[in-house]
Amino acid sequence: MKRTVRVNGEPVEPAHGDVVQVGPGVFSVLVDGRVYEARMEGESIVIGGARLSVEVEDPRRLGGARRQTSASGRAVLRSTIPGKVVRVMVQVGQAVVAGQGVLVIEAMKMQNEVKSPREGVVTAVNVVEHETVASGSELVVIEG
Amino acid sequence: MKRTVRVNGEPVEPAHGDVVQVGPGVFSVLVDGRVYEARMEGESIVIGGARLSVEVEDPRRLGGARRQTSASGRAVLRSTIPGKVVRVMVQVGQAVVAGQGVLVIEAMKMQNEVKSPREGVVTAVNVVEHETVASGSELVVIEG
Amino acid sequence: MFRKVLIANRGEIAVRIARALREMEIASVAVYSDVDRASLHVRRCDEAVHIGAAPSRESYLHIERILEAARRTGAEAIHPGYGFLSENADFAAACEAASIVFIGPPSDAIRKMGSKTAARRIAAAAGTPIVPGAEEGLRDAGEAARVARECGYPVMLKAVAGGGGKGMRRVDTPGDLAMAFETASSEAAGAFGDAAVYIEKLIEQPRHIEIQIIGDQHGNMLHLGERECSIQRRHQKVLEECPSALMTHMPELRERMGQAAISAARAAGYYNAGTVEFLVDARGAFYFLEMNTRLQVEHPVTELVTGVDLVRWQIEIAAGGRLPLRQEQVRWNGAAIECRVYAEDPEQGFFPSPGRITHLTEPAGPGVRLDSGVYSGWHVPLEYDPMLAKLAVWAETRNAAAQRAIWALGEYHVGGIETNLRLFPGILRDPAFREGRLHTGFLDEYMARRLAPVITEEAAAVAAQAALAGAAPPAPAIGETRRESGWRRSGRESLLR
Amino acid sequence: MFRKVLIANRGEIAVRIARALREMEIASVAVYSDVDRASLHVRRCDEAVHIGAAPSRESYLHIERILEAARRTGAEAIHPGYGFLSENADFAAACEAASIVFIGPPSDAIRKMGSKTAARRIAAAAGTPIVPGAEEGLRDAGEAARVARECGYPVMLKAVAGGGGKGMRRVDTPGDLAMAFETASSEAAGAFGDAAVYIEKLIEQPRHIEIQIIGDQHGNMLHLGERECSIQRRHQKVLEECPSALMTHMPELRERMGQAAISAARAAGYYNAGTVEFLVDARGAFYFLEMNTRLQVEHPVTELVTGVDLVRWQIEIAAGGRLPLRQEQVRWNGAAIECRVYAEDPEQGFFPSPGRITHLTEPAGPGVRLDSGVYSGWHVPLEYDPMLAKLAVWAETRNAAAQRAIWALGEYHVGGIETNLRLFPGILRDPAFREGRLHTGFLDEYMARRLAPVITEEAAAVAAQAALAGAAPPAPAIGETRRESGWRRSGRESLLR
Repeated sequence: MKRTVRVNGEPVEPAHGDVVQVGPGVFSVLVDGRVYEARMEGESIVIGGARLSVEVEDPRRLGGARRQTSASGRAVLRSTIPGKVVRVMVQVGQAVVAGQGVLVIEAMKMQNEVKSPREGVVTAVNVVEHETVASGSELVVIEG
Repeated sequence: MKRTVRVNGEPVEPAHGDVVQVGPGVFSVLVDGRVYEARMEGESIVIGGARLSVEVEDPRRLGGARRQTSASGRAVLRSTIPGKVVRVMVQVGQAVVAGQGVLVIEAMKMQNEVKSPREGVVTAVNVVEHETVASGSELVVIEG
Repeated sequence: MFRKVLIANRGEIAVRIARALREMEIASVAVYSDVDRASLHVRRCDEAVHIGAAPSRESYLHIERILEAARRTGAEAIHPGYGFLSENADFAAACEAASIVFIGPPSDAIRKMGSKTAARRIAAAAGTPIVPGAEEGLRDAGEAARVARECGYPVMLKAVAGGGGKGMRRVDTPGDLAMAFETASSEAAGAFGDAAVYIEKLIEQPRHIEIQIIGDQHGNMLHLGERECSIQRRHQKVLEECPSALMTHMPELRERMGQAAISAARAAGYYNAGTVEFLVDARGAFYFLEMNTRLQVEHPVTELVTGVDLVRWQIEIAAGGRLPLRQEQVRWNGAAIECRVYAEDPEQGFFPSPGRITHLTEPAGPGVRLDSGVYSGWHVPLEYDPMLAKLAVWAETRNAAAQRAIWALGEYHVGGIETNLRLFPGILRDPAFREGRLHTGFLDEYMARRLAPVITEEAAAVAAQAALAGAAPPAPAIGETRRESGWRRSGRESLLR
Repeated sequence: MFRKVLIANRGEIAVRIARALREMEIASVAVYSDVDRASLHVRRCDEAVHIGAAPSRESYLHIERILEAARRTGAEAIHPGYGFLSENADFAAACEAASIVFIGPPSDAIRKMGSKTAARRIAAAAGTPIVPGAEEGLRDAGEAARVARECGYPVMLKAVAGGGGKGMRRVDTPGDLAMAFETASSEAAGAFGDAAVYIEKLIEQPRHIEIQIIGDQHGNMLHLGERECSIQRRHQKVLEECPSALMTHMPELRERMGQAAISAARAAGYYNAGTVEFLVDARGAFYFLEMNTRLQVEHPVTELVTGVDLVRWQIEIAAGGRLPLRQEQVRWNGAAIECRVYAEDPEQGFFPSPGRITHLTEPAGPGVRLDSGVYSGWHVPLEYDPMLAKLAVWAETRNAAAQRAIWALGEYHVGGIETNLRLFPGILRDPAFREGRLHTGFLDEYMARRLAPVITEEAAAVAAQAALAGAAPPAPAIGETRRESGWRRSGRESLLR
């Protein structure tokens, strides 16, 4: 079964290296004698200090979630930890650029600005200011 | 289900400590505020630098194999690695004491004397000199 | 010497102290909250006492419960670590009242140095330079001009009631002062309902450099040199070093700052370990900032360079011991750099990332020291500071230490949660860092100028191949076709044990 | 400086060298046999070349394949590590012929020092003391008496053809010599068909102490002091230290032995790192034993105490660099102890125990250096030396270092295979060890006198409880009744990832 793989949104022909699993989610890959180590971390693969978002066509393993950080499509911003929304800086329909602050969450005694991962339009704002959110809550959806 | 536990061959009333698993086969146990860490290593439990052989009545997990190193019953001496038997020092029917040399195996360029774990009588010698043995082979059985 | 010591802390520093106690053959008592039963610091102690719920005020900040744990276990002394109760004068006093030795300075010294304004006054009286200026509001532009002249330009006008930049004005020349004073005053009035502003000398691109001091109860005190702590984010230190690159240009500065730190500490009646923080300008002029009356997070860089075991010395001093060295015997060898490893995502505004550590590979080897408070399988709780570990390296030179830190970081892998580990290699390779051109604004500037890591076509292809390998259905449970696939199967099995 | 270096080795030393190369920004090339594809040294290099089957002679000892790998990858130099080809003069010469730099001494020096008798002659000619005696057979009791008088009593009579104790006789006084000579001769004749015996001065309870030397290609050479290596089993070192406790009683001995080592090395035309081994008696008399013309396994203890990065220096010297220090600039600080961690079972006659590492917890923290060649999930192959790692610690004093090693060992856990880790704490606590009363027979004596660890009733009860917990059926996949059981379930899940 030939499966398409996208790396940072672009289709990529997989290498034909010698792959060995050397730990949970850790692969040692030799390509023409060059040594690589690829670590699956959350929704990305880390290789040589760089973090790449990788989508495999097969939806069972690496689909879905991957989309969230890819360069186009639908980005769902979620809260990674429980916290309190202290400020919402966007509204539905608003255009945002990559890196633009979207809202501020307070957690672990720190205020943290959640930024848009890319350019797009806000299609949903699911929280209001002063609301307490659980880990994994959908906060804002950006499409573009 | 109340199960009998033997430690180094003696029945022991299990502690009623607070047990937390902190790794594969590793347990942190608090007994009256004292901290213990028990590690299951092969057929024993290591605790505070001491190695204890432990048998649980339940045969699914800790039976069988445990018997091999316990103070009474049947001890099966096995080769832990592939090697060559260079000398057999006992024969069937011979009485042996704990620590007595039983045979010599050569492996990884070293000659190693396999010793009886305890007192007993040799009931089987399953190898001959110069024989090559695989890992896990039954070499000698001692009962007593 | 004590027979038993309670550690009133958690995380890596509690592990650090437990190791020192083991080394000294002193029994150690951990305390733990509801969420810390399985924490590493509990596993590394001889005894452990549950002291309450997860929120710090019900456990690690609860003075009475900690004292009760000490009494119940017969601990003769308490080491507070850093954070939590370590700079709480009431706690130190409560220990003293309970005849339990507080491993740190006397409560009185904590109290004196705990107030920033009192500390400033004590330091100034002891002859330690402070940032020139007036802490009280200025009557008018005329008084402002007089104070500014005393401080020397440039100066900052700051709102007495203020914060967040409102009512702040930089003034570079006397001619600009009157206008700036009026603007700052009206801005302050508008923002805070209080027009009062004060003046402070502006230290341009200051370094944050601190001096480690340590004194015994017999009147001996020495300094162990400086730590360069300029790489900060929101006043949170991120990477620290010893020595400071500044000292290589100004070799006499260490001793001058060291003596200034000792003077300030002596004036407060200090003993045990403490740290005096300074702002230092590019010409080596230094100004007392505050004193931390406890062990510092970044103490390992001093230990690596001086060979002194600060925690051991703390305990020995608390037990009445004398300093084993005189000032002239202290030596600084090589260079050390520490990276603070946090459970936070540098790509998401350093958002905290608690959760379960599903995989952990820790660096080791020549010159690598890791002070970690976590292990594989452990859940990083969200109730406390998200620092996981401190990776410190030592090498013969600063450049070698930076290179060493880079490979050590490359070997470090924390799976399951986000960490700031990938932030450091870029800093360590940054030309301004390598040249030692540091100041407290360094990190913000670096974050703005840093480049995304280069992703080669081959790396992308390897990532694609690894993704396919990771997405492949598990290998059959029996039968190996080649060694590698057998490894994979067995690796999985072994992890199931 | 080189742009690319091949590492002709495996295991922890290959990892050590790869780290040094990373630090120096030199590309590293690993070589690996069939069973080493997943080995740590491959993972830690930039490139890797498969060189053959598992048996060393088809891979790590195969000169042509290693040179071919270097040529193919464009490596300009080869670091041989220790063992394998590191002391093979033919390999060094083949590198020289192929214009690939051998990171080590010239092939000629390896050849000279490779023959024990030639090395002895070179050392003696250079004025380095050797064990007095005659290496050739003695004609009669009369000649024996003359040689014995020259050596000084006690002496050993040894069979020229011999080994294993046959034909060996200790003689304490001249009056016993004639009788002993006859007995030894006839025993030798019976055992080996050759009656020839020779005499060697008996060094009673000798220490095995070695001196690290290092020289550049410009005629500079210095010593980095001694390593105490007396704790051995079957001539295999088990635990090494720097400094030797002997030097604390005889502070001038280090310099005398150091200069003797330098003389011997200079006489052989040596450069790069090397080690001169000596037997040393209780009065500090020392005798040249042999020279190891390579990096030593136990080099970390010297690095910890002197601050020198020996591998880095080796590479810089091979590239034509000069020694960065003069002898008088070398400093020895504190004390370091190294424990060699083997996959072997001390309770079963040190039987090797290869296999899969199912769980690995490695020690870290202040003063702890771990040079490891393994990781969790990796299979220790049975084809090679079963050394897994070296745990070295540094502390201000020898006693503190011993205490530090004890807690570090306590944190070290290798699951799935047997190791000798539990051998060390007893040695480190042994009063004779603490007093520094070491000699090459120490370990055998210790093994005979050591006590089984005390097992308290409570520990036994805890073991029983843990066994029950380990034997319990897995917790249900959903639903937590309390935090701990939730941990257990989730821990299991996370390990399944």
